[in-house]
This record gives sequence, structure tokens and C-alpha cells, in this order.
Amino acid sequence: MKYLIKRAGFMAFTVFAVCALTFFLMNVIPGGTAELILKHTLIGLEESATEEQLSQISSRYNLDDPLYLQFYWWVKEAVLRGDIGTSYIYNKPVLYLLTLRLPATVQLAGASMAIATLAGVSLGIYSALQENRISDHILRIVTLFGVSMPGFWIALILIIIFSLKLKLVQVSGYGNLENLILPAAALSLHSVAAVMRVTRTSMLETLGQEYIRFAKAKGLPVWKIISRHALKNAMLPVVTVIGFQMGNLLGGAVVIEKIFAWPGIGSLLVDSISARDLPMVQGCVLAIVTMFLLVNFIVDILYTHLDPRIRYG
Amino acid sequence: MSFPVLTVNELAMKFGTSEVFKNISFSVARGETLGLFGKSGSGKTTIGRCIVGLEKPTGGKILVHGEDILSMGKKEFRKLRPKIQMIFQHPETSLDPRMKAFENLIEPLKIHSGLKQDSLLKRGEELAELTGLRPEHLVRYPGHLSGGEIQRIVLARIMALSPDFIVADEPTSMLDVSVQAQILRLMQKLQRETGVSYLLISHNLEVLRKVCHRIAYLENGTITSIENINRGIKT
Amino acid sequence: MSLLEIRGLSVEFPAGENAVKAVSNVSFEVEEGETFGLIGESGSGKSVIGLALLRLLPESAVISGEVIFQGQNLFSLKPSELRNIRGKKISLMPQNPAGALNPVLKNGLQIEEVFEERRVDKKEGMKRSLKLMKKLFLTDPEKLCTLYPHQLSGGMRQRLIACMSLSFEPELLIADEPTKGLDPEAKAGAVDLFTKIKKEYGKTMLLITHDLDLALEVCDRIAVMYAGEIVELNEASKVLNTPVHPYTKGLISAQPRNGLVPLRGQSPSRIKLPEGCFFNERCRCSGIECSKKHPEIKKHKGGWVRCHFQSLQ
Amino acid sequence: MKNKNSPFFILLIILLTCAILITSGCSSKEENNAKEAVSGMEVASGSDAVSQQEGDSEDNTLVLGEMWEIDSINTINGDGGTLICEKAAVTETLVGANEDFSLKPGLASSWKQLDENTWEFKLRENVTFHDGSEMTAEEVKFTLENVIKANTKVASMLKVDTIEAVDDHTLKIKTKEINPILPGILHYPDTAIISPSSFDESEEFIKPIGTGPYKFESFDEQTRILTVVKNENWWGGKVGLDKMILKGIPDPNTRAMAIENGEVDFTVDVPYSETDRIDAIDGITVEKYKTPRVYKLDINLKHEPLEDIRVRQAMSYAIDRHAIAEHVLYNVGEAAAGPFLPTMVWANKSLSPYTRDLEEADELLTAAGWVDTDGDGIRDKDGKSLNLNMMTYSARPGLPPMAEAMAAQLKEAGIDVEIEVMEMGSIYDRKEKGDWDLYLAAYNIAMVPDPEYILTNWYMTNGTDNGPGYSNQKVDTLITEARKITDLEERYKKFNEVEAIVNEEQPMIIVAYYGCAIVKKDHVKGYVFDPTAHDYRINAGMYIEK
Amino acid sequence: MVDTMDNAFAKKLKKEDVLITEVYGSEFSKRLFQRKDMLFALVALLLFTGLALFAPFISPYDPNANELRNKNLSPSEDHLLGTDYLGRDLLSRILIGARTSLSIAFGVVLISLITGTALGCAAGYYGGIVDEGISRVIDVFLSFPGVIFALAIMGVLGRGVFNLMLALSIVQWAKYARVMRGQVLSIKKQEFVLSAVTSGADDFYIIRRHIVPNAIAPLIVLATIDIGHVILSIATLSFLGIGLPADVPEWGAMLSAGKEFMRTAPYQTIFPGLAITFVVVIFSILGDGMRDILDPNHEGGEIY
Repeated sequence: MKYLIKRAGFMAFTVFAVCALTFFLMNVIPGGTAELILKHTLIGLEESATEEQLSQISSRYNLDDPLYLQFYWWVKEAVLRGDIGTSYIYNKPVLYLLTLRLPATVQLAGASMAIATLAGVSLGIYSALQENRISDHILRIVTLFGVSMPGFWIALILIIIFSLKLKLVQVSGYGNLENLILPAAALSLHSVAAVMRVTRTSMLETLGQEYIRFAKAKGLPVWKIISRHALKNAMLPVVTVIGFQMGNLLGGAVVIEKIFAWPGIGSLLVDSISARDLPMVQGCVLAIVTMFLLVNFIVDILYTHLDPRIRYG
Repeated sequence: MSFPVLTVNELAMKFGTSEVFKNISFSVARGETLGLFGKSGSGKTTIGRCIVGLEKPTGGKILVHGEDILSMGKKEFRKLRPKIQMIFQHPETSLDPRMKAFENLIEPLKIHSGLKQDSLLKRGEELAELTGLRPEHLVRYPGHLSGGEIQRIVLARIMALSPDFIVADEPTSMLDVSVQAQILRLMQKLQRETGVSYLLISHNLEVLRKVCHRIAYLENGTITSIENINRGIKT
Repeated sequence: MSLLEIRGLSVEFPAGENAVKAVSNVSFEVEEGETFGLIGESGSGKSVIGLALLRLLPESAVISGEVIFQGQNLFSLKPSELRNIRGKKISLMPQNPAGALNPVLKNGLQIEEVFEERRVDKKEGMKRSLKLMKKLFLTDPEKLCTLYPHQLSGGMRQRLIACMSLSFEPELLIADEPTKGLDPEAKAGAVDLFTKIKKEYGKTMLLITHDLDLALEVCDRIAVMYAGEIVELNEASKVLNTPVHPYTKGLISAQPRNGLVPLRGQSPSRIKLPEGCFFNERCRCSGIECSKKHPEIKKHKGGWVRCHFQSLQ
Repeated sequence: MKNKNSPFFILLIILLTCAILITSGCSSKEENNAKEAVSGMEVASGSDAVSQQEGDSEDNTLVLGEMWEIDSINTINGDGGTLICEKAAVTETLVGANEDFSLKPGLASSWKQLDENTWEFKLRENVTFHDGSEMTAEEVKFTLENVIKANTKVASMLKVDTIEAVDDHTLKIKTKEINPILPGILHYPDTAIISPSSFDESEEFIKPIGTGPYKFESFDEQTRILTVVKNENWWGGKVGLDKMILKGIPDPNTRAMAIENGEVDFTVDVPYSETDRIDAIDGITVEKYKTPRVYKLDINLKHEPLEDIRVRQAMSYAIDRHAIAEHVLYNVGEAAAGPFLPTMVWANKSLSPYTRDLEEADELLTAAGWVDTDGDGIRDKDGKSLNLNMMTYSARPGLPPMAEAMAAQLKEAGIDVEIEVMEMGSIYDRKEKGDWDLYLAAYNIAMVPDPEYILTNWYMTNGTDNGPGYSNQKVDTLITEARKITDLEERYKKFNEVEAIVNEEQPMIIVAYYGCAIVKKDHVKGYVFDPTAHDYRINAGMYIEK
Repeated sequence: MVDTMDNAFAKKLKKEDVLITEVYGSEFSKRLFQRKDMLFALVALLLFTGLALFAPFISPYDPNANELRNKNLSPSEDHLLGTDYLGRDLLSRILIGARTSLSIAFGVVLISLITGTALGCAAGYYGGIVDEGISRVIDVFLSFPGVIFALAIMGVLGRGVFNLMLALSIVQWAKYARVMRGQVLSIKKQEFVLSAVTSGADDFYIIRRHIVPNAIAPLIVLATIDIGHVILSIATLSFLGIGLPADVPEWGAMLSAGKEFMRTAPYQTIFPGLAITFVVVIFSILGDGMRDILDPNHEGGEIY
């Protein structure tokens, strides 16, 4: 319990620090915020703004106040009222926009994580059991090349193959399961390989342990040794890696969402950064970091479940 | 008995609310081997570490040549450090695995004496000879040496500093019987030649009885008795 | 006929271009009902023999020779047949009780699984085990079963393992370094444990240890190993009280209570063994012959000794 | 206990976590819908949108791949004006425009200038909003006033003082100063007329209720799919399509693949390089048009070597506009002369694009003192090489490759150009500091169907878009004079003169006219391209015939 | 020092025990040559580096000279790998691009390795408030998806080779710091460090002579593999339009620019894509091999 409180406090601190970092980072970006807001909302990207318009925008969003004050207000509103601001560009509460976009990213990342876990773990176990046989080599070479290819390239190739040549799925779109398949597959590819490799190594390491030998000496059949003795122990590092993969998935989602026109937070964030939509950027960052921390929190709890040696307070 | 090299006075250690030990008092004379016997987890190692300054006790005094090392400044203490040395239980981690045995051996010399390379080499060889090491051992990395060989290098390395007092924390518990005898005999030989004092920490009473002048029994966090083994103190 | 007969067993581990000769040409017999001790310092190859018997060595090990158990050559058995022997007829008590228990499984399950493959009712089996545990100085065994291995002390773990190994009243119990890695108190307890096992069950036991006290206490006959081969084999009391081979002598006098007389030098490299007697360099009484010719093992005073000068002793 | 020790327990937990994550996504979606329902928005739930999508086999439904994200349907604050008016055809403006950018009646049947500052608009009769109410001067006044309040850009262009509904179908607009282009501005989609019922009680905009050929049906904020349906009672007559589904697909590649895959029936601006390949596919046609936008290169006149008119002219001669139009833009666009499309009524038709002439460029540069003395291929003068930087941005896909091509062409003339593709913010920053030489951008030239706006902003001393810092007394006088002339012929004459001067002086190099590639399935019939639209305009006559 | 020492002993060793030095002496190179994949990767890396170094001399065309009329050509005798969308020779651009990609990647990894090592070392060695402070910073940096962070920083700094290196380093260093911290924490408790302490060595000496040499191996492995990751990150950033200036030949930018032509002129993506993939593969193999060589306890290869 004490551990949980500590952990929650730490998460809150991290979220706060990341927000602060983002806030000040966004504010050192060259170019006037007011100007960019104008360009993205009223006057169009390529036109120039008048002084009058600029000062109007500046006073409307308190852009002339010192940074620390602006940040203080943001934090105060966020903590006291749960209001994390209003998007400059979309002119709507950030929270509302996030609730629109979050499900898409959660679905994408969740599906990718499921694929990464299932495929990665089973391939890893298979590979470990086939150690140094042909199928193991092939699997490892394939995944090695898989991880070494730029994600967006893979995504484009997948689209060409599965959408255009085979006409199996739609190119873009959001809403049904069919639309989820390609983006999730493209996004999870790197993670599948990563999980697979860790599973393989960890499995091999576990199989060399004394208790596996003892289990053999007890006369247990191979499948029982693997499923009962090896798997759970081998899963320990895998679980941690899966948690970290969440970070990669969320980062990769930015690219995949762009390619597949997936209405998630990643693409929203990229657009908001270039539009200097500070509250929106803050919101996206907040959501992404929270998601990442939550997943790792879950992973931690899972870890304690798996490993009885670790018990937090 | 001459003026003690080391005196420990009412040493106490607490972790949070639990007391590891308290009221630890003993002194070791020059050329003497004091055995410290206790069960595992009784805090023997911690006492040893306190004496060489790797851990800070929560109470009491440690006097080296009559000076309290606990109240010393950092610099002052560093000067004194070579005089009190320690041998550790696990030979496999006692030497830097990335440095060859000889480099490990002469490291203290490099730190403390301004010796030139030639004289460093020479002194190193002397020390190796003193501890019965052969050149073939010295060019290897610690990973390729046996436990007994490593403890020899550790001893050579310590002798480089010509210490007055050595805390030996279970130096042979990880070694085979035949090697254990080698190392303990070597320690006795060094004591005869240099007059160094030992605090030998062990859970093996037979060993202690064989090599110590006196044995302190540690029980329930305090020293219950100090037994005189009838061997007399050689100087 | 003896229960277990080992003929010319050699084990090599390839290391690059060379091979480490862990065991070379070892032969001995274990009679029904006797406790046979294999003693030697670390690296003498004694544990390798134990694992080789049950074919638990890694695949890379090159094994030659024969192991006849109840008339069957264990090395020519099919894996399924071997499984029937493992745990049931021959059970292994592995060294390092800490590593031999799976850290993430509860003790109860690990005991239970011994019965799983034997068509023994689990409840029935557990009852037997619980009884056994009580006999082996374990108090409150029911509670023990609900704990994880890391919650037990070293001595308890060892007893638990002993209990698992004995549940089936195997024909042969191989105890591999039962005192290694135990704290001194538990070591003392081990002597009691093994005396008890011997007394209560009277079954055949192969005890592999470097602890001379334990060997003297428990064993009927003892083989002393040096550099992968047996140098002396005789009744326990004879070997330990009136040793013949210079190595055995040295080993005994190096004991603190016997004067702490060190043996000089160290065991030879196992990659390039010396031409003559392996012990030649360290021997106090080596002759010219010793450096040239490797001594054969010969009968001597009711036992076996591998020394050119055994008749002089 | 048994269960917990099972190794598959781990997998179960992991899967469960994933499942929770996914379902939480779904459930929060439902929550959103609930929220939307509460706030009174008529937004289709996600699943509805899906079923609609699946149900687009209905014969007369057009799926449109829009080139921008569909973020907003608000027509009065400028966010969604263009989309709703031009692409969804839900709303209409008072004034329309012909292909040559001359004005024609829209919702206003006629207008006239009563005095310098007063305009009178006669509104079309029998026009009804989608909610069934009739459009009168009151609604128009309401719309315009709201737009002026919420949209500073439109407000600053209109310069409106008061709006007065004289009678049901007459509107009087007074401006603060003389504003001859007022009707032109009322062609701007942001001024499209909507019914006051587009707002709720708290004066929040909920949905656009206009007069156009299509009615707003739903907008799913999550999938961002906009659906409009046929307006049976459109004043303009018969409407071709039953339904139109607009999907935002911002990536040109994805748009190309989507139409190739049959997911959309109509889209624009696939990658230019793909146009020919896609056109060759059976059942898909690509049509290339010019749109009122130019690629232009601003030259920083405050930078010493660029002050020299000869250097600027040499640069213009060094650039191969035709090659760029053909190979970089794949003919989606054309080599440009003046800032206006030759098809525009007011354009100076006597201008023709600079053609590449490296000898001429060499002569001019040599005359200006720039000669390659050290043989490194770059001209120099007084020991300084002719090194320039060129800023551009990537929002318009033609810009970066065009910049690269121009840099290589300028290098052949001995001018070294370093390209910097930057964020808008950074460009703005650098321009503020004056730390730049060349700036390649795409500019709209018919925001208002009149040359005054562009010429004033671009070429007048201190004009808002006068990036180069150009200042020419004569140009200033001509523009100021022309402003007050209400006779169009006379006005245009003055402006033509300005065009000729700047074409000579090249304070900015107009490289090419922007193009638009309309990509549509062959079964989409009746499409007419409207060059006055921002990107493209959906016309009521479009229909599907399979 | 070590050399003179070895020499000094070598003379004596000849008489005593030559065998041992032969067996233990050339451990590293021996292990290296046992691994064929590692050798292959090393040769390939040397090849790539060589090509990158001599790119200006061996590339057949000026990588930036465009000939619009020859755009989007497939491989031919004139242009071995074809031309890109502006008619630039792809082979020349890939060769020159190798310099950019590799040097950025090396730079980033070096910067983050040094920063990460220093900070991780300080945190692990000194503990207490220093550790608390640095660890929190590390956590914050690690809880931010890397690409997104780099994106934000590139937004701040603007495009450019140096800025890109800086942005990626800011993202990467924390990983190294964390690994280093963990390493130091376990090493500083080991007896050889303690005996250096009792010998009276100062902190700097201990860190320099004992901590860093013993802790660095996993970081070197990480760094080697990371070189590949950095190249991939550059490609991703280029794809998002914030990598390098457009005319700088760099594989990621080429791949990203070529994506428009994937169907009409596929070679513009195939060749840079393959170049990236191969280099990343090479570094993965190298890193994995390094792990085995530097840490003989670690059994079996992890990658490939």
C-alpha cells in the first residue's frame, strides 16, 4: 500500500515534470505563437497578419504574460477544475478533443500490444525450443530484418500489398475491426521482434537453470517443464520489455496514424506542435505520458504477481 | 602486552529500529590474531567493515593506534587507510576483472607511492614472491585464476601498503580444504615476517582454534566471551 | 550383481578447439543398500558424474562409457524410458537447494508434480509427502506447502528437496553436494538428515560431496576423485583414517583439525593434462616414473589406488 | 492457487490488460456519444457512421476524399467555412463568380453602389433554409454580423460600418471607408449565409443550416466523417446526388491509394507524380486545372547582392519555369508570368513567363560584377561568394522539390543556394529578423475576385505581404489611384501597369501557377471545375451513373 | 604500463609457461573470429564506412545536380541505381548519404553515451540526493516516447544536422544513464571497489579505474545497437517532415521523399530503404556480438 502511494506520487511528479518541460519547450520555439494561431485559424498559412490581429490574439490567450504565470494558471486550472485548457486551433476544450481522439490511439496501441505479446511470446518460445535449428535461424533473420526496416516504409509496403494488390483491407479509415488490422500490424512489427528476442533469450536462460534440471530429474515430460517451470520465469523480463514497448508503440503511432489517417492522439500532437497549439500539445503529452506510466504501472503489478520474491510494502 | 594496534569500544550498529550489534569491545595487539566467531547473520562482517571504514557504526569508538577514526576528517582518514586493510570473503569479486592480476597487485602502490615504473615492477615482483605467486599468474585476468590464487594476490596487494592491521572476513570459506590450508599458512607466515595483526572473522571454529591467539564469541549481537587459545603472542 | 555399475565413464566439454576433460575413465560399482561417497575438491569432476548418470548434462557434453542400472544401460534408453527411471527409480538431490526450487511456484505444487506423472493420486501422494516431511524434521509441513521457496531457510529448502527426492522411495538416491551453499548451521543439520535418511530407508545412495566429515559419517565406501579420475577407493573408514594415495593423505591433513598442513600447488589444467601422474607436481614423494607414466588403478589392501608407489605406502 | 500458478495465467493477464485497454477505448467512445447527445449535437455515433460507410453501395452516394482533416463544421469563425460552402455545398454566398473571376449573382440577385460607402443588395426570393424557413434580409444581416464578430479577417476586409435590412429582400451595407471590392468579398465562403437556427439558445454554433443543394446530416467528431444529403427543395433546381460522405485524408499518397482501391469516388491532389499513372487506370480519370494560387519566390531586397535588379533578373532567367512545371509539378500547374492567371479578367495578358536563358543571366550577373574568379563554380564579387539561402515549408508538397530544382538551376548560373525547409514559426521568426535571402511560398491570388487586394498587399510600400520590402513610388501611386476608380476597365488598366513594372523589376519571382488535380471515378458525372474555389467546388449537377 | 609489464614478464614466461599466455592472451580477437556473423558484419561495416569516406571520389555524379528531364529513371548503365524525382543520381546520393546518416548516428550515440555515462555514474556512485535528482530526471525523460520528444525538440531547434544530433541525443541519453546507474550500483558494492577504497584511492580514481571500465560493456553494446536505431529515428523524423534540409542527401530523407513515387518509380525507396535496413542489421549483429564477446557469461546470441 505504501508502495502504491509512493508510486502514485512519483507518477504525478513525472507527469507534472513532463508537462512543465513541454510547456517551456514549446515556448522557446521560435516564431510568435499568436502569429501561428492566426495563420492556422483565421488568415491562412501563407498570409501575413496585421498588428491589430496579433495583439487581439495575444490578449485573448494571455500570451503576453510571463511564462511562469501562464504555466501556473494552466496547472491551477488543471488541478482545481480538471480543465486543461482550450485548443487555440480547434477552439474547443482540450479534454473534449482528447476524449474524441484517445479511443483511436488506445485501440491502435492496445491491438498492437496484443499482437506483439501474443506473436512475440509464442514465436520467442518456439525459437528458443528450436535453438540453432533452421527454423530458429530463419525466424531470427526475418525478425532482425523486420526491426531494421523503417516503420513507415513497412507500413507503405503493407498497404501496397494488402490493400492495393490483394484488396484485402481498406487503405484508410477508422471505426471497424478491418480498418484496425493493417495499422496495428504495421505498428506492432518492431515490438513483435523485440518481444520475441527477449522471450527467446530469457527462455534459453531459464532452461539452463538448476530447477529445470531438477524438474527433469523428477521425470516430468518436456511440455510440462516448459509450460509450468520455464514459461513463468521466462516471462519476467518479457513483461518488463512489454511495458517499455508501450513507449515505442506510442511513438510509432505518430507515424502510423499519419499514414493511415487514423484519428488518434499521435497525429493530433504532430499537427498541434506545428500549429503551436500549446494547450492541445500539453493535453496530448499529458495523455501519452499518463498512458505510458499507467501501462508500466500495470506491468509492475503484474511483475509482483509473477514473481513472489518481490513484494512491495 | 604492547600498546594495542586496534581498540574497539562499545561499538553499536542499528538499522532503523533493529539493532545489529551493540557493546562490542575488544582490542588487538601487534602481531596478534583475534578470531571473531559468530553464526551467519550475526553481524560479524559489519563489524569488520566498520573497522576499515566502509560502514559507519551508530555508536562507539574505533581507535587505531589510539586515534579515533570515527571522528577523523576525510583527508586525515585517507592517510590512515593503508594501515587498516581488509580481505573479503568472495575471491571472485575481490579483484577488478578488467585489470590483469599484476595491475591489481600494484594498484595500491600506484595510489600511494610515487614509485617509477621500474621500481613499481620490482616491488610488485617482490610482493608476488612473498605470497608465493608465479609470473604466469600475474599476467592473467582474475577470471582465469582460482580462488586460492586470487586470495594470494589480495594478500600481496594488501602487503604492498605494509598495513598494521588486517580484517580477514571469512577469507577461506569459499575455498577448498587444501587451498584453505595454504592461505591460512600464508597469512601466518606474513604475520611472522611483518608483525601484522589480524581480525579473523569466521564461522568455522576449528579454523579459528588452529590459527588464532584469542577468539571472541559473538552471540545475539554482542560479544559474550573472549577465549585465550594457549599459543602465546609471538613478536 | 551390483545395483549400479559405471564402466569407463568419460565426459568432455568442448571449449573452442580444445576440450575440457571433466571426467576421464571412471569406473565403480554401487552395491544394493550401500551408501557410496564420491569425494573430491571443486572441479574434480564428481558432480559431473552424478548428472551424467541421469543424462542431465548439456547437449554439448561428449559422454562415453557405460552406466548399467539394474542391468539396463542408461545411455541407450529412449527418452520416455529414461523419464520412467528419473524420479522414480533414481532420483537426484541437486546441489544448491536455492537454485533447484522454482522461485515462482509454491512449494506444494513442486512436491505435487512428482506424483503427476506416476499415476499416483495427488492427495494420496501429498499425504505421503507430508508424513515424510515430518519425519525429516520439518515442522508444520502443510503451511510450508503454501509458501514460496524464498520464504524458507536454506536448511528447510534442502529438506524439502530431500523429501521430493525420496517420495517415491527410489532404488537409488544421488545426492549432489548436499551441503554446498548452506550456512554452517544447516550444514551441521545435513549430517543428521543424511544419517536419518540412511537409517530410515536403507536404500542405496550415491553421495557426492567435498565435505569429508559428512562422508565419514554417512558413507560405507568412498571414492576419492582428483582431476577427473578416481585416485583411491575403499571403505570409508579406511580411506579417511588410513589413506594410501598421497592426495588423500594431503587432503586429510589439510583439515584444520588434522594440522592444517597445506598441499602445495594446484590441480592441473584440464585442457592439457600432464603426461604422467596427474598429482605428480604436488606430490611429496613422486619418483621418476611419476612424471612419465600415467598410473593405472590397482588393487591395494581391499581397495583401489591409482599410484605407482602404492605398495610402498 | 492452481489457477494462479498456471503459466497461461500470465498470458491471460496480458491479454486481459489489452482487452481492457481496447474496451475502455470503446466505452469511452460511447461516453462521448452520450456527451454529445446531451449537448444537443446531432452527431452520428461511430457505429452509425460505419454502417453508412458500408452502405455506400446506394447508387447515388458519393464518397469524397477531402484533402484536409475535417476538424470543424463551424462556418462563421472561419474554421469550416470553405469546407461547408465549397466542398459540402451546404451553404452559399451572396455573390458568385464566373470562370474568369468576374462576379455573378448568388443568393443576392443584384447589387449596386449607392454612394461611396453604401451598397444595396437585392436578395433572391423563394430561397429557403434547410430548416424550411425562408431566407430574408434579417437572416443575412444576422449571418454577416456574426461573421464579422467572429472572423477578424473577413471583418478587416469588409470594413463594414452598419448593416440594415431595408425590407425582406433588400439589404443595405454601409462601409467605414470606400471599399469597391465589397461584393467580391461577399463571394468569400466564410460569408456564406446560414439560418439563425444553426445556433442553440446559448448562441453556440451547432450545425450549419444553409441554403445549398445539400443538407447537413451528420458529423462524427471521432471518425471525422461528414455526411450531407440531397436538399429536395433547392432553389437552384435539381440536385444530382442523394448523399455525399466526406472523409478527410490529409496524406496525398493515401488519397491516391484510396481512390485506386475504390474507397472514394472523388478526390483531389494525389501526388503529382502519380497523376499519369492513375489516369491510366481503368475507371479513373485525372483532370488537371489551374487554381488561383501561385508559387512565388520572395527576394529579400535588403540583402546587398539582391538589391541589384540585374541579379534578380538573372535569377529569373536562370530558373527554368517550364521544366519545373513539367517535371516537378507534372503539369499540375503552369509556368507563370504575372501574379494573376491569364484567364482572369483583370490580368495583364501581354506578360509572358521569363524563359530560361543562361547567357542572358551570365551577362546580367557579369555586368553586376559577379564573376567566378576562383573557379569553384560560384560567382563572387569583392572576395565574397554569391551564397544565398532559400526558405520554404513542406505543407504544400510541390514546394520542397521545387526549391531543390531551382537551387540546382541557380547553381548552374553560378549562384549557390542552400535550402532550408522549415516550420512556419521558424520562417516567421527569420523573416522578423531579416535573416533570409529567398523565400519560396504558395500564395492565394483570388481571395477576393479583384486585383487590388493582392497588388496592395504584395507591392505597396509596407504592404502586409510585401516580404521583399519592395518600395516603388510609381507602383504606390498607381494602386492608390486605382482604388478609388469604380469603373472596372479603368481600374484594371492601372493595375496592369503595376503588373508590368513588377515583372520588370522582379522583387519577387513568380515561378508557376498552382494546379489542382481532380481525380474521380468515371461513374461520377457532371462535374464542372470552378477555378474561383479555394481547392475545388462540388456542384449541384454532379451525379453518379454506374 | 600494461604493455611494459607484459613485456617484462614475457621474458620470464618463456621459460616457465608459454602455454597459458597462448590460451588466455588473445581472448578477444579469438572470440571475435569464432563468430562468422560478426566478421561478416565487421566487413560490411568497413565497406560502408569506406564508401562513406571516399564517397566524393567514387560517386559518379554530383549528388545535387539535377537533370529534370532524366527524373525517375530505373537503374541503367548511366545510372546504376536509377535517378530520383529531380533526376539526381541515386547511387551518388546514397553514397554521400552514407556519410550523413552514419556521422549523425555516431555523433548522437557518442554524445548520449558520454552524457549518460557521466550522469549515470554520478547518480549510482554518490547516491543520496544526487541519485534522487538525476534519477527523477532520467525517469521523466524515459517516460516520454522518444520520437515525440525529438519531434518537439526539433520544433524548437529547427532543422539541420547539428540540431538533429542534439535532439536525438537529448532523447537518448537517459537510457544510457539508467543502465550506467544500475551497473554502478552493483559494481560499487563489489569487493574490488571496496578494497580500492580501503587502499585510500579517491573517488575520481575509483570511478576512472574501476567503475567505468567494468560498467561500460553493456553500454557499448547498447550504443552499437543504438546506432542502427538512431538511423531509423532520423528516417522517421524525416518522414514527419522535420528531419534534415531537403537537399542534404540522407537516407531517411530520401526514403521519405521517395514515398510519393513508390508506385511509379519504386527504386527511389527501395535503395535507400535497403541501405538503412542493411546498416541497422549490421549494427544489430555487431552489438549482439559485442555482448557475447564482452560478456562471456552471456550465452547465445540474442539478435539475428
